Amino acid sequence: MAVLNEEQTMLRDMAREWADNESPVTAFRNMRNAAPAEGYDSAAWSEIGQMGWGGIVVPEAYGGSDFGYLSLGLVVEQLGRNLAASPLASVGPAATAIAMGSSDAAKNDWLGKIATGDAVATLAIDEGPVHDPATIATAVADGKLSGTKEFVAEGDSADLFVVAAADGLYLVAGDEGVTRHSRTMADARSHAQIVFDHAPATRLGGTDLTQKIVDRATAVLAAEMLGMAEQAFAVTNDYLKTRVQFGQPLSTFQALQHRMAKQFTELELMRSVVEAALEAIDAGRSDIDQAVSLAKAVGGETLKLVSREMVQLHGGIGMTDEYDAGLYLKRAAVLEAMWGNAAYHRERFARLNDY
Amino acid sequence: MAVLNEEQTMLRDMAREWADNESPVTAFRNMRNAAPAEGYDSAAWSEIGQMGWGGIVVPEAYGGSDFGYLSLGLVVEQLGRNLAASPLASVGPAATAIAMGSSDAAKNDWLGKIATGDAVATLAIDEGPVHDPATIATAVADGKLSGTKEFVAEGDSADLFVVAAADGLYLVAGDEGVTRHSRTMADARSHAQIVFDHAPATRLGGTDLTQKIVDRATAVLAAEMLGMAEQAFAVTNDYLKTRVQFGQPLSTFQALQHRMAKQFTELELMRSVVEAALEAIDAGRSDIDQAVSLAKAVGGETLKLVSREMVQLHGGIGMTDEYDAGLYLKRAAVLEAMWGNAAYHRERFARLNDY
Amino acid sequence: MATAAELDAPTKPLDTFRHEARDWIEANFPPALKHAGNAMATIEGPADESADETAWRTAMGKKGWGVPTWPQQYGGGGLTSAEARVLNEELGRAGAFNPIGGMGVMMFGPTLLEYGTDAQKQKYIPDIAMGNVRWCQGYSEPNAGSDLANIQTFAEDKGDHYLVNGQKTWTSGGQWADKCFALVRTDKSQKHAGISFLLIDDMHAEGVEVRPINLISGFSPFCETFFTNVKVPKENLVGQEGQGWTIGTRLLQHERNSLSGGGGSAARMNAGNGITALAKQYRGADEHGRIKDADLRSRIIRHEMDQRAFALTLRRAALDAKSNQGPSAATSIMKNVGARITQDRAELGVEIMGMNGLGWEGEGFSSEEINQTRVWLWGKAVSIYGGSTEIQNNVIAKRILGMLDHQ
Amino acid sequence: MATAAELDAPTKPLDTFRHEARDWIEANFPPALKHAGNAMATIEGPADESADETAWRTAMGKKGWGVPTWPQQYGGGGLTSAEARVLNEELGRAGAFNPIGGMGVMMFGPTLLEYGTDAQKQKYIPDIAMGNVRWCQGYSEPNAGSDLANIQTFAEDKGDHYLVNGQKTWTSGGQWADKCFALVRTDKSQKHAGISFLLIDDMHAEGVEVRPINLISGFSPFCETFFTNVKVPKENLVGQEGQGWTIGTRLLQHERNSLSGGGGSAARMNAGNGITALAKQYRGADEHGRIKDADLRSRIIRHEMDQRAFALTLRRAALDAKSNQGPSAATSIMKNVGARITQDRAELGVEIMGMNGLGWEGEGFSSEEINQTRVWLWGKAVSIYGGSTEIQNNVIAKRILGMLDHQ
Repeated sequence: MAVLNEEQTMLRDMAREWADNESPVTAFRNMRNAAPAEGYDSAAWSEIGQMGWGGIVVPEAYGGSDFGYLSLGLVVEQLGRNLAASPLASVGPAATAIAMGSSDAAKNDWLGKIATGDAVATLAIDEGPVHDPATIATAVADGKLSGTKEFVAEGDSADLFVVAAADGLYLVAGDEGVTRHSRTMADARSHAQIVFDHAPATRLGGTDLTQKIVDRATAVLAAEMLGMAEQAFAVTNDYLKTRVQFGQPLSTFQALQHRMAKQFTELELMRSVVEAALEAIDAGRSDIDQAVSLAKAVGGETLKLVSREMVQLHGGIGMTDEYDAGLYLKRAAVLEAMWGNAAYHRERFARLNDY
Repeated sequence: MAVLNEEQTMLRDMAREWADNESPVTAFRNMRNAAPAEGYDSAAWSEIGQMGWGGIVVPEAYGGSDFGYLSLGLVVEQLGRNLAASPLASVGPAATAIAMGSSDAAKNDWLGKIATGDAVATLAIDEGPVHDPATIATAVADGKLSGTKEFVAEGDSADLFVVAAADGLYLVAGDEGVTRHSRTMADARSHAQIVFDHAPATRLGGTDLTQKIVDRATAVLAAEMLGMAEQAFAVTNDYLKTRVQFGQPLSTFQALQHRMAKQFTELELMRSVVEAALEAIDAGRSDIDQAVSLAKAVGGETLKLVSREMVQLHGGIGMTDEYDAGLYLKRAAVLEAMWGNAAYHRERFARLNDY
Repeated sequence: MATAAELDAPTKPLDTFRHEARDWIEANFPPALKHAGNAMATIEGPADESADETAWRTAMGKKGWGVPTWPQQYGGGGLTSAEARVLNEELGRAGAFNPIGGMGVMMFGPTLLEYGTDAQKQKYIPDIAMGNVRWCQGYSEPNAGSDLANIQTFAEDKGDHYLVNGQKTWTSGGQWADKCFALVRTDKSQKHAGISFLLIDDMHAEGVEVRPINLISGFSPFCETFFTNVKVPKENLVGQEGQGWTIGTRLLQHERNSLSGGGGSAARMNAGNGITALAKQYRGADEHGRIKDADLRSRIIRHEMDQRAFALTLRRAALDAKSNQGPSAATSIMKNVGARITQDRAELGVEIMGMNGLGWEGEGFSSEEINQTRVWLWGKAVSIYGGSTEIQNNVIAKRILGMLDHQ
Repeated sequence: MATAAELDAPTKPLDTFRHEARDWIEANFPPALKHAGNAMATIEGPADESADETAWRTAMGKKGWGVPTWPQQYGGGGLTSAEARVLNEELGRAGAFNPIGGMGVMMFGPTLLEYGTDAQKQKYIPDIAMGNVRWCQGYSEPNAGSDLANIQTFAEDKGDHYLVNGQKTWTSGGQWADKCFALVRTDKSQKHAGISFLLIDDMHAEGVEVRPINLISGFSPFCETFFTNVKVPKENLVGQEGQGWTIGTRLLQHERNSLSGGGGSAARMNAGNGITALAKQYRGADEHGRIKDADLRSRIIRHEMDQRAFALTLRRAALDAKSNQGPSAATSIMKNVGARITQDRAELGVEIMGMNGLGWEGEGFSSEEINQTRVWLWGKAVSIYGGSTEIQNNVIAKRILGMLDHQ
């Protein structure tokens, strides 16, 4: 655990308590089964808005608390533990895009609403099934943006899109020139295709801003992955203590003990790299890119390990939809693919370090 | 175990018996401590010669038995089990180079002596610390060969060298123009630097022959590695059964049991790929190159696993020179580096398969 | 695994048989079915059978060639293994397939032929040979998974019949099955020796309730099965009371062999450049034609080599079995290596396709992509069922270390 | 691990202390030793000490700054942890080093300060503080490795003294040691409670025989030590009879912390592009300046990231310890991760250098190459000593699963 200040400790504890009481995994199941058009738990989102988490990275001048990314990560980690279906991980970086952006109008129009949860903002970056910021074709001419974005988280219902074009980052608000195509994915969350056809767009900044925002989104995603890995491990750990085979709890079998020890070891390393990425952002360090790639790559491999072991160590029931293992497995795979998988970030890290 | 004919079964059983009775690991230790200039066990080599193993891949017309590479591999595997310090793995492929080569004089002069063990032939291919047949600079002009070869197995005492030049394979016999520089390596075997300076050379064939011979040498090396891996595993297995800690044999600890099961699993795969490479050579298949790269890469990783686990699972005494674990570890590392390591052969396999 | 029968001399010259088989297939195989799959052999439940399919199944059934090496007196083909191989080659040559499969053929039939009475064989085998009846397996229970001998389903002795009560789980195809072979407890005072092997004739009888289990892949090929006061006549006991563990584990050998065969077919299915082509299609190739992502490529290479090593090991084990060297040590590793390769391949497939490899249903994804998601998820079961990877490792360890701290 | 003392207020303003330390170092540190290593701190045995080295050790010893936080009454520096950090920074700034180390400083001293009598501290601590005496550790025995509590070396009660008989092994630096702290058995009827912590004053006394163990790396830093009727006065018992296991495991915590520190220093040593540069030097770079062998490169990247993650974890644990959050959960993983990184790095180094990375001695190899071979082999010990990887995994499992099937 990073060393937290008082605000951060309170925020984390509050988020953990809220997630455990108000947003357990059953809440995700209910959302999945109800399959609302927006693809998230809107009642929970409204509570999140009231608690002000939408404004954790919004400047105080615009109604936010400006606690920073470590704080946002702590909250998203707690939500990730229970697979809470919330747009928070998208909203935060999108808000930062507006806050760091060059449009005062955008700040005035949107940051306040985002901070209170009254507007859902998201990022529309990728144009294919694999993260590849180097091949963006979306273009803007005369203030109108055109292009097709794939797998836009919360795209089914977002009020405003922070969109990557070839020459930088733009804000598209409202439905003019925007067509949404829903996608049903393994994690039962919203990942829509968004077609922009001469949608009115406000410029926020250049491609450097795009990269900054994607790095922030990746770090927050890594925090969600950390929460998931933690909880997947904890659930498996508890299961091994209670499941009896051959007359003894599975937890007494040394081969399984050592596999749990291995996972625990990797989890500790994962916590370090994820927290370091969030802290690097808050500190405005020059190596945020490296810290983020380290977090996504190392964290991604750890979540992969832990979520696969969760299924295997649960045995047959781990294969049933009734148990939670499959839910963690599916969400883990989707997050692994988002914003570049482990291999992508290993390569990026290597290039940044001239390996 | 490949399906063997009667001759092969007899040969294997005889080699196993000989190695266990006449060439146990203590024989290698004695050789290492005595450090003879030739770097192998010359008394044992003389017995090997009398048994005719030098002629296993020598055509019958020249006094060999022409049993083929599976047979040679079976024998070398048995020698490898006990780390027998014998030049056989070098002699066989060198004999094939002469037998496949274009010089009848070379065949008449040398194959008979090789078959009886009266001449030690070896390969001089690499010119640096890493196997790289594409960068050979050794050149021949007017029947005189010049170039420096590194890490020539049995180079300290070999009677004749099968030498790779840029334009193909040559035979250099005798000491004219040949200077030997001994190298003391971790495995305590002979790996000399040989400087050829206008040494009289007989042409055997082009670079295609070079590749054929290196593939054969690699397959035989893989057989030695198989024998080593088998025995390293068996010794560890026996140790776990006898070593008591916490009041019970180590073999009863499930975490160790599963690690042994993992090694056993990899060993079975290793046996398959090594035997398949030897069989491919005997069958004259068109994909010998692939089969050999598969054997060296998969086998190399397995021997690496088994030899490292041998040290770890022996605990402290595995670190002592008194126990055999270190001997297997050191020889394994040298063989891993010879004729291309696992990464080299993975890449070669991939290119051959257009991955 | 080849059996000793494979070394038997064929009853007639193989060439003669080959021609006979070829002619018969040509006369009977409906051309419309050429290169179609065999719906019945899959675990996914029955597709509606077309008229052609019915005709083909009936023809093969009557001929006995769905179970070619089983005795003719019970409706089998009475062929030698060599002839059966020839038959299989000829089916392949004609683009045909064996329409008769399932658990009756793969597991229950061979076991009953070994342990059943003549009356039992007469009663059950011909229907299996005709492909008329689907069997399911009543083995696992909620508290008897890896520890199978812990089953509690009780068959109470009521004189001329047993009264069966209990819960089974992982009943493969239970919702489609007609009959069930089950392990039941006839003696509560002994663990292994209290188990018997019992046949439930009607899965639709009163007291039998079947609930499909929804899996993470979205499929439901397995069921929970509840037996409440189900009457089973005593003649449905196979072997003696208390012999169930012996018979039941013998049946598991047939299962494991068919799973290794599954591994083999996986190895064949996966052969070639499938995953490499997929990687180049989705992720591009570099200027030398290599898979562009070097990190991904290095893992694909290892996977392909692992698979090649596995295929060679299957071949080696088959050759060992055919020669007089006895069962190969390699057979003990097949299940785990097959599972690892299947799962690695699915993981690579998902990784290559990126977000497209995680589509669940509906628009935006090709059927291959949806299939990739489902196969990946379903594949997580192969290291769990039929003896988990952990249990297989225990078995291997017992073999090599000669002892275990349990079992 | 930081202790509560780290949070103590310094006795004087740190800036004042910093200037005092800087001035003293400038006045006392022999410039010829600038950036030299500390021979005494290594396990490889003593080098001959130069006059400058003796002068520096004596100066630091008299000042008490070799053990800066130990009490002044026993020859320590009496500094707060904050001051000790400043001292360390100033030593680094001047290119100097702490010349006083070894097992007395790292393990025995802290333990004796905690459990010893005042007389024992007066007798032993000042010599450790001066760097005058080398201690070795008499713990492991041939049949008590991972199962340390199984030690059999017996200290028989002879009234005013013990008579010690038995065999120790892995006695680090036994051939160079003056004294030995040992676990001995004073009661054969109890396992843990029969163990006592005893000090052997003279490793050169009659009845003490020390045989160096030749390791696979060619080094002999450890010994077998035989005690035959060695008389040890009763005042050399630390704590009570039977308290040896408690005291001994406390000492192991100091060892483990110093090994984690070793991990930390390994992380620092390994930082930067060392292995990458080595790979480019030996194996070349491609046209984009990347390590040419893509397969090797992908493994180097993973290793470098693993190491980075470890360094961040060490930092996190240190920060946790300094704050009021208590010891971090992360400390339990340090030993294993440190060992894995050290060994992976050595394996990569050997692989990169090819045959040159396996030179043993003599011509044809640079000293870096010979060193690579030796470091690789020696490094195999780091997952064995100080609690093997397997024992550490048991400890972690006990922590997370709350039970174990042994220990």
